[in-house]
Amino acid sequence: MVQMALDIENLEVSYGNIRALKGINIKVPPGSIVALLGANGAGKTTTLKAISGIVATRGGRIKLFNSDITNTPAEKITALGVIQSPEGRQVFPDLTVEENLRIGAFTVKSKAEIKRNHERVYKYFPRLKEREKQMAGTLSGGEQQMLAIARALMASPKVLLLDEPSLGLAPLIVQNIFEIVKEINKEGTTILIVEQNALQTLKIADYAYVLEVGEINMEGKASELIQDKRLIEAYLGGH
Amino acid sequence: MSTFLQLLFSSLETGSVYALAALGIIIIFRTSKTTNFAQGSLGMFNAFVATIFLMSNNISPLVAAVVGMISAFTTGVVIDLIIMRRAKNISPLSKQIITFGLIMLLSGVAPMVFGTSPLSFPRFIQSGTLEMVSASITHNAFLNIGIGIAIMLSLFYFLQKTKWGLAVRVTASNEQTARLMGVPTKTVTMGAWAVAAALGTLSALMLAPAITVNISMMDNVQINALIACVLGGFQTFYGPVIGAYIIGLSKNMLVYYVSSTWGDAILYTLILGFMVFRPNGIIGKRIIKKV
Amino acid sequence: GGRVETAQGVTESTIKVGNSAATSGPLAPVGVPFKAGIEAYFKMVNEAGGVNGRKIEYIHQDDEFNPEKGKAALDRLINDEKVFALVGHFGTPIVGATLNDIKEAGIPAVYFATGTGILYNENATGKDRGIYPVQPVYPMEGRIMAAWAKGEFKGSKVGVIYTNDDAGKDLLKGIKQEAESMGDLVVIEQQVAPGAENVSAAVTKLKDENVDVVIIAAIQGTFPQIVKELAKQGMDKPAITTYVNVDQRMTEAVKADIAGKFDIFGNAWVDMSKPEIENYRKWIKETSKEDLSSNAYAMTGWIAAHFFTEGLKRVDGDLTWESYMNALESAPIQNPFGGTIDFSEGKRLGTQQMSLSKMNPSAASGWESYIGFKGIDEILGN
Amino acid sequence: MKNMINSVYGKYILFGIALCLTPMLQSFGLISSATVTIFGTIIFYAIVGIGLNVLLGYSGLISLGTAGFMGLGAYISAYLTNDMKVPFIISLIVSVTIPLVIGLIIGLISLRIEGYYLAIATLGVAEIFRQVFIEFEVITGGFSGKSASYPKLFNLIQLDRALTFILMSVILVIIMILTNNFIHAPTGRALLTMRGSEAAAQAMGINLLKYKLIAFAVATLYAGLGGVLYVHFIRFAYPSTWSLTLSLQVLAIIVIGGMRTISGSIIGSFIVFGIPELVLKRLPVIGNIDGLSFIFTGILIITVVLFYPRGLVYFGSDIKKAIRSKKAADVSFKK
Amino acid sequence: MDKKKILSVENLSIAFGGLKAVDNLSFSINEREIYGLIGPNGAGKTTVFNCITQFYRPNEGQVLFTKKDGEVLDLVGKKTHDIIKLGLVRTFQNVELIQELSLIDNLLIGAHIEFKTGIISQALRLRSAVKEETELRAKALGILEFLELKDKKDELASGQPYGVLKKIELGRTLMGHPKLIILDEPAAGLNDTETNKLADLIKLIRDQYKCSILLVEHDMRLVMDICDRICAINFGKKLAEGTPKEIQLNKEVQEAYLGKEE
Ligand SMILES: Nc1ncnc2c1ncn2[C@@H]1O[C@H](COP(=O)(O)OP(=O)(O)OP(=O)(O)O)[C@@H](O)[C@H]1O
Ligand SMILES: Nc1ncnc2c1ncn2[C@@H]1O[C@H](COP(=O)(O)OP(=O)(O)OP(=O)(O)O)[C@@H](O)[C@H]1O
Ligand SMILES: CC(C)C[C@H](N)C(=O)O
Ligand SMILES: [Mg+2]
Ligand SMILES: [Mg+2]
Repeated sequence: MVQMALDIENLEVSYGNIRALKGINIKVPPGSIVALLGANGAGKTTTLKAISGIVATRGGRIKLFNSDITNTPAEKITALGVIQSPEGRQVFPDLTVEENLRIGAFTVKSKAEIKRNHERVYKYFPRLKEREKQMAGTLSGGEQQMLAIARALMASPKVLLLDEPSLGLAPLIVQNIFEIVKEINKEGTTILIVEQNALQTLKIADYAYVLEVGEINMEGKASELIQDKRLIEAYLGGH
Repeated sequence: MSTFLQLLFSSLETGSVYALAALGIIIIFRTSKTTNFAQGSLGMFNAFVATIFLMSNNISPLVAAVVGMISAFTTGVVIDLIIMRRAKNISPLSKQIITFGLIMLLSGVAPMVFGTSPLSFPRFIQSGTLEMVSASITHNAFLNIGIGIAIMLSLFYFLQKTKWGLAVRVTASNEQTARLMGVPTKTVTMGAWAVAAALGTLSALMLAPAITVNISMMDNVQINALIACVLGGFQTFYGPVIGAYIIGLSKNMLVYYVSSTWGDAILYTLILGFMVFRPNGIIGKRIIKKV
Repeated sequence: GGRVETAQGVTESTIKVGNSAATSGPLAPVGVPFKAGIEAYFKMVNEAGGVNGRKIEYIHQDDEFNPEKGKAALDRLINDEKVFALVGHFGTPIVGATLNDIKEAGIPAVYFATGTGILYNENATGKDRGIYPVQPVYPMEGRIMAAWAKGEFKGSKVGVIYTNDDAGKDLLKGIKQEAESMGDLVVIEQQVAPGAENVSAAVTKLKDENVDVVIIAAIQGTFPQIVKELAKQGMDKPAITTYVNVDQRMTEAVKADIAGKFDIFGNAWVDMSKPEIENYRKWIKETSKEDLSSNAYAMTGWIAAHFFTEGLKRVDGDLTWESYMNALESAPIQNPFGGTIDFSEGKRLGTQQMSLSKMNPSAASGWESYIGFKGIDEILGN
Repeated sequence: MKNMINSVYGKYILFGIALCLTPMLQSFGLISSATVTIFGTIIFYAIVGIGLNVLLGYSGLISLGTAGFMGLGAYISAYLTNDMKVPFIISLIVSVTIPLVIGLIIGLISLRIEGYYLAIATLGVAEIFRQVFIEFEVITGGFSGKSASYPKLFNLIQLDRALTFILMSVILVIIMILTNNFIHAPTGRALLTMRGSEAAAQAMGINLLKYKLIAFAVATLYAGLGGVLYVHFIRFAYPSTWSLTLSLQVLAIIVIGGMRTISGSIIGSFIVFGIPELVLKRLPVIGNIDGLSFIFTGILIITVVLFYPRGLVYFGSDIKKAIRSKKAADVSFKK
Repeated sequence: MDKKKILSVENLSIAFGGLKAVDNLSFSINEREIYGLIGPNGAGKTTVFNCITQFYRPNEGQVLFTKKDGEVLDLVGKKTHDIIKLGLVRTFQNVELIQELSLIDNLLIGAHIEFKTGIISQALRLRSAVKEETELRAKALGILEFLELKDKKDELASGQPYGVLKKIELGRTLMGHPKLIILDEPAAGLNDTETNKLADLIKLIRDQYKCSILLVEHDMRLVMDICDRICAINFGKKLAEGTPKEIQLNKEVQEAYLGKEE
């Protein structure tokens, strides 16, 4: 069998007595783009948090290239190259844009590589270069979103977890984002993406899972799901 | 003139004492978002350790100081391991109360282990004064001021120039996200407590020769160090240090030139007034939350 | 509460007495030895068969030098433990908070470990009668200090460094009062915080004023702090300090610094050269692990117990508060380490006479006696 | 009766009645006299705690000046009743008004100074008060301390300790009820909103200044009141009492007892000021080891904060939950 | 112009340091109109909102608002907390609700200015205080029903899914007597189905509360669907104004913002 970049088996997570995830299975092949869709409160963010090790799992296993990383400390998981751009931006408001990017590259050893990443993200998001010295807290919503994504890219991720990357971005930028995702995926980065913007996501994804209140109730090749009546009814607002 | 020099140098000496304590407080604040009220008590406790060690086997006070700081370092680590680490996801305020609990704990344990009598800790340099324009300044004073400044400079280098400085700042700003960046926040926090305790101890030992080692020796220092932090601002590491020296100096000047009775009160009033115009201290700038 | 007529705390074979003293917290360095002194004395008494066949049972409460706790502690002693008398009630805030309750209860209280002025009373009657201070009150001691400064050291300008706490301020009061009445003694005062990190400004001030005698009205850690600063700034005038500092630990703390630069004199009401010291040292060893052989606070504890016991010895027949107080007042009582104290006709003046001792690192106790016990008039030679 | 127990008021009043009985219990020798004194201290610190709880828990403003304001109330009332011979009631009103006014001034400052800066600024204020308490001997008695007497109501009823205790209990219950009323009303919500999001507060028409002033007024008023009761129950005030340590102890009260709850402040006060004296120091043998109560209290505070970060008020309910879920488990097990 | 203006922004400018976030911008909103403000990230939309509601003080320009009695006044310089009293209410780009309050209490905050009693009468539970509390609670309950959240009324805000929070923030604006409601990215984080529901809800609000609505949104389907008129801005300057159709076809807007249609 092929070795999975991420292999999630019967993952369970609870917040107190709220069961956010009730044993889900997700496989992310290396070099692929996998989408995770679902309504509000379905458990998408929770899944990503569990993978990154910032919420404790109740049950199940998470494997990264066949090595078990269940309940490994978050910083270790990051050091292994699993990088997340979290929900709600989570930029450091009292650090400048530039400092935010530098801390993003905390796990990167080589100065040269950091420099390369810097140039790269500034190429993707010229706005951030203009705002280098501005406190991240005073950036506009969209600018903060760009910063969050850029910060994740600074760490030269092996596996990139994106939680609603297009949130609050202008249509033009949204298109760019999906371009960028495709591009870095081509360069070999495996990507697990959570999005509300199902249609566009499915266009770039290889495979997709649909979460419903803590359970996978649909999965399949993106190209097929995009035709799927039920999915269209449920999440694409019957367009 | 001579008087002024006399005051200036003894103020600088006290300033260093405040500064080291304040630096400890700010380091904890920057990693745990909590004001450490036990900073002084930690210093007091390990000052006792150093003194007992000095008494039991006769060595130079400098060596004893090193021993004290090592034991302080350990105390810090232990405190982090068995208390602060468990307190990760409780409010900064509750953490403050924990540090208050620490004060009670330390000031209860100290007399049991070290006895109730005040002990005396010698100067690092026993004797020798330097006469400048009929003001006599001890060599020890110079040493203290020197040590203080040296330690602070090296810390600043570490915190400003290395990526760990940034790591410390983000740990306070948002612990969870910091870990997502790969920052080992546990280690950072533990280091902070260890270093803070050591700094507190050094400041206690600089003070000790003057007022003996006793359980309330650091009470005033604790308060002035806290005030130094607001005067200098919580956002930078050097702000509180500057604040500390300003307080050390102006205290003395006010007492001498204005009133020995009201000196401190006047100082605090001035600082309050200043705060109204510069709410985030000399250095700090206001962080605007954008909506 | 309420007035109790029959003597509580007394049985055929025992008498229960007690006090509350800070044996933890900042004042523990004073409270712990003080308590040990009391225990030592009672141990001696009890092993000699007690007083008139009754053994003395001493109970202690720790109040941490905190008024509310002192209040509760006293409550416990009088109403719950039902002690016969208070022996060596400790500390200004505690005594201040409880003095009224003590008076209302009408219970005899012998010896107060504080110099607070509120105990001083020239003719105590009724409720005030049961209060028997022994230790010199700070204002009185202050007056004596002023007297030494003029009478002994022929000073005309005295510099006072005082802490802003009870000790410092009450002493200053006394000094100024006496200087006032003597007329030709100028007082230069400088305040420092208790345990101040820096007293250089105060000292420099005195140097500028070139005073010819210094009075150090500060106890605990502040005393060595001031002495060291004086030495550092090359002060060469004699210095006088309170009895509270006449203790070998203080000598220890400063001897390296003064090294013959100037002399420090301690006002003393406890004269360690008296033979009683042997007795004291024998018993204190048995009660405390710490070496208190020359500890001034422990000795004051010893004295407290002594005064209580002396009164007790005098009572024959049934023991009531009334009979005990009569006994205390029937004749002056000899302080084993000093002068006598007379409680008759409502005199509640505490110690009126003090001796002067001189700091001397080579002496066992760190101090040697310099001038014997004198009252103010004697000192001033009129 | 049943619904009496269920209503909040009912609970408070029953609690008050129970408190008032303690002096009786003592006269029957059921509890010791010292215990009553200690309960007394618990009461006035609880009142101060409730005030700080409104300030900190609801408006989110931290103050380390509590002790200073207590002292202020204490000295003023002692001076007025003793030296000025002002009737107790009037003295009470004056002695809580003055701290309140100063509180308002600090409230003004709090518009500019925030968070820890404010906390330590207020600490500075308390230090200034301390110096004033020491120096203004005519009013405060300086370091000889200031004596006061048990309250005398309407210049005719002279209370004794037991009656003073009952008076304090009544005041406590009144405070509890009033506070409960306005925090579960627009005022309480406005304070919480201000704490949660100043932006949202302003957008919803909440005047930040007004509510910061209210919060400080309540806190300093209750602190002053606590001080007045202190001085007329302990009948003495001493400068070193009004220290940072005391302010931190009051802070500990509300953290340990539970933020944003009234009963929390009472539980907290009992833990911080009751347990050491009533339990720790009375333990056989170890009870009389000097300083042990410090250590115990320290450990107690730390453990509670660690394992009950929300405060001990929830202890009871959590136990109930635990039992219930256990029952449920058993039931399902039987099936 | 036959329609009555409710709000007109005139020559509004504000700069942060060197950066001109809003640059001499003018537009106006008619009564009962749903008006859209669009533009690239960092164009200055939120800043415009902050200037209207006086969170920021504009450097230049006027914000003219028509009060209930028809009088027109300039909001610039008014106290932030007085704005809502005129019937001008807003939501925030990142939800600003009170975590430790229940959903219904969060709504009641929206009614803060409706409460007339002070702390004293509340503390004493005077009849007046009790009365207004019960009345406004009833109103809040009504709105929860309207939002289909009645069954969640006593749940705390913390831990609620994003969609619910967004709805509550919307509901909070209805507790007063809104004349103009300002919404900053109401659909962000909602999926398409939820967005459609939201669209209907907004229209419903406009009709039921007879008020105008000004909204910023990047979800073009929503904007084009519900807005009567749209203003597109870039670098704080106006690019174009007009009906959804006009805007969609505007070349500049496409380049700067929409990107190629697909
Ligand atoms: N910190 C928390 N405490 C309690 N419950 C939580 C917490 N975080 C999430 N939940 C609950 O867990 C469930 C899943 O939440 P999650 O954020 O993973 O959903 P999601 O798919 O990311 O939703 P959205 O699309 O809104 O981001 C929801 O019911 C939510 O209410
Ligand atoms: N307080 C501030 N200090 C400095 N710059 C600021 C401040 N507030 C906003 N800005 C800048 O002004 C510009 C406009 O910000 P604004 O939030 O209005 O953009 P926006 O149109 O709302 O963008 P988005 O659609 O991403 O929310 C941004 O470039 C932002 O960086
Ligand atoms: C030193 C102690 C015995 C007395 C203390 N200074 C007091 O008066 O409270
Ligand atoms: Mg999510
Ligand atoms: Mg915006």
